[in-house]
Amino acid sequence: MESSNLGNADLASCVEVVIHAQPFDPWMALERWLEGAPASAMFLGRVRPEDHQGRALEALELAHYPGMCEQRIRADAHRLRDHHGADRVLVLHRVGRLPPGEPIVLVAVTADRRGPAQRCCAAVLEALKHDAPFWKREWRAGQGTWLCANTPL
Amino acid sequence: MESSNLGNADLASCVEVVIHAQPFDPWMALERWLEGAPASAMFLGRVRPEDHQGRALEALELAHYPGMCEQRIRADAHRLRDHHGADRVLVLHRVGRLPPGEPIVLVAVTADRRGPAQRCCAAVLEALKHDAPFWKREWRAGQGTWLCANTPL
Amino acid sequence: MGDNDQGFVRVLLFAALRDQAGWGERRIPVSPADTLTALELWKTLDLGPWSSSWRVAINQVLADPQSPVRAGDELAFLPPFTGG
Amino acid sequence: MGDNDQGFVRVLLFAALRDQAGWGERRIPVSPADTLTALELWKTLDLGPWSSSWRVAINQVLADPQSPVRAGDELAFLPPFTGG
Repeated sequence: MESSNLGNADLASCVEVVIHAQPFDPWMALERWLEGAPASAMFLGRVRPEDHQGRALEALELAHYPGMCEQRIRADAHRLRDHHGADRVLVLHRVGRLPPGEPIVLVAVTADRRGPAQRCCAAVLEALKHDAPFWKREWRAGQGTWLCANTPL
Repeated sequence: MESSNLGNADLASCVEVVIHAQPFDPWMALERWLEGAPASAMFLGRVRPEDHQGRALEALELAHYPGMCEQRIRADAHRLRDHHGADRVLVLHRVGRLPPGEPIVLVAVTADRRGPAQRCCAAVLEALKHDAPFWKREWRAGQGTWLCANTPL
Repeated sequence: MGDNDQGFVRVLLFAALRDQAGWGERRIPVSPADTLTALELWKTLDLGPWSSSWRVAINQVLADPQSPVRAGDELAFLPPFTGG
Repeated sequence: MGDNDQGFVRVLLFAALRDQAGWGERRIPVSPADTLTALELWKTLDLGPWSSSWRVAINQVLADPQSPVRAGDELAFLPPFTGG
């Protein structure tokens, strides 16, 4: 279930959410998606080189609840887009086993002004962290440990 | 003075500020500059299709005070980087005559956590708008009008 | 839910819960007359004590652990989310 | 500042101020004994009344319009900034 085909683009709409089982190129995605919006705020999160105890990390594994996960992100993105008066919202999120430095999450928000773009981008990222059924497992020396809580803001 | 060679990269340092007299590619710049930072917040501003009165815009002209402008941005970026606990700051800013949709400003900030990256990115953008000697002139039907104030946040 | 799901609740476990149980998905038979809550169904699975930090989704929507589940439902037990 | 700037203040105008004046850069002779402020120098340029929304930079650092300028200085008159 976790490694099925996960693409779920919603190109025509103002909200696009895709869960990738393979690496994505954030710059190609942004170039394709952003068009000429006056204001675009973006956030890119990557795998840290260290685990939560500061030791060298081998890989980070990301699991999700397919279907529910995309639905929750899409609903949050629509709600936050309306709330902040933004224009379009893009969310790309990886699942699977990722080496350090690999992109995990990309959030991009366009708007007519910098304030709505920045505020909506930050809010979508928080919603992702707290409301979407994703789980991280740190791998080190062949041993996996599920994380119990998110990194602090 | 306004169209001289303006490149002023500071590659080895934690702050890079470049004023471009020609178009820049934000995605190439980000790909080259960002490396594998855990958290990267970015903002891209482009020329609006309309002037401040909502009429179709022909072009936006950006002038600056060479030397002072780069110095001010660099000083602000260093101060805000320290204040927010961010890692590296990139600022690219266009001068010259720009058609609608063309990138004007790119700010990117890396950090170990999303909070410092996002807060520092927003603060550098505000500093740019209020403290750096740039001036915008809207062109329409062959007539140029200098703007008196910035767009609201 | 297809015809095959009639008479069953489809139970999903994720992440640490899945590892701990040794399985990720099961079909649990329930009779149409049953008025079982999610938490009561958890107890029948023999997976140890319930933690208040976990959450329950019924048909992919977050629900109170005391919500009733019915034949044909998809019931998921979810450890704290750690995405983004 | 080079030897050529001795005895002169280099005055720069930008944006709307430049267009209004019809020039962007001038060397204004000042004697070493002069104790002229930026605002007093503005008045000698015959560019109309000073606006409180404008700013002054001396040697590329923002300064009070009442700050003294000296031979060898670069003095810039700046309309409100509108970058970013």
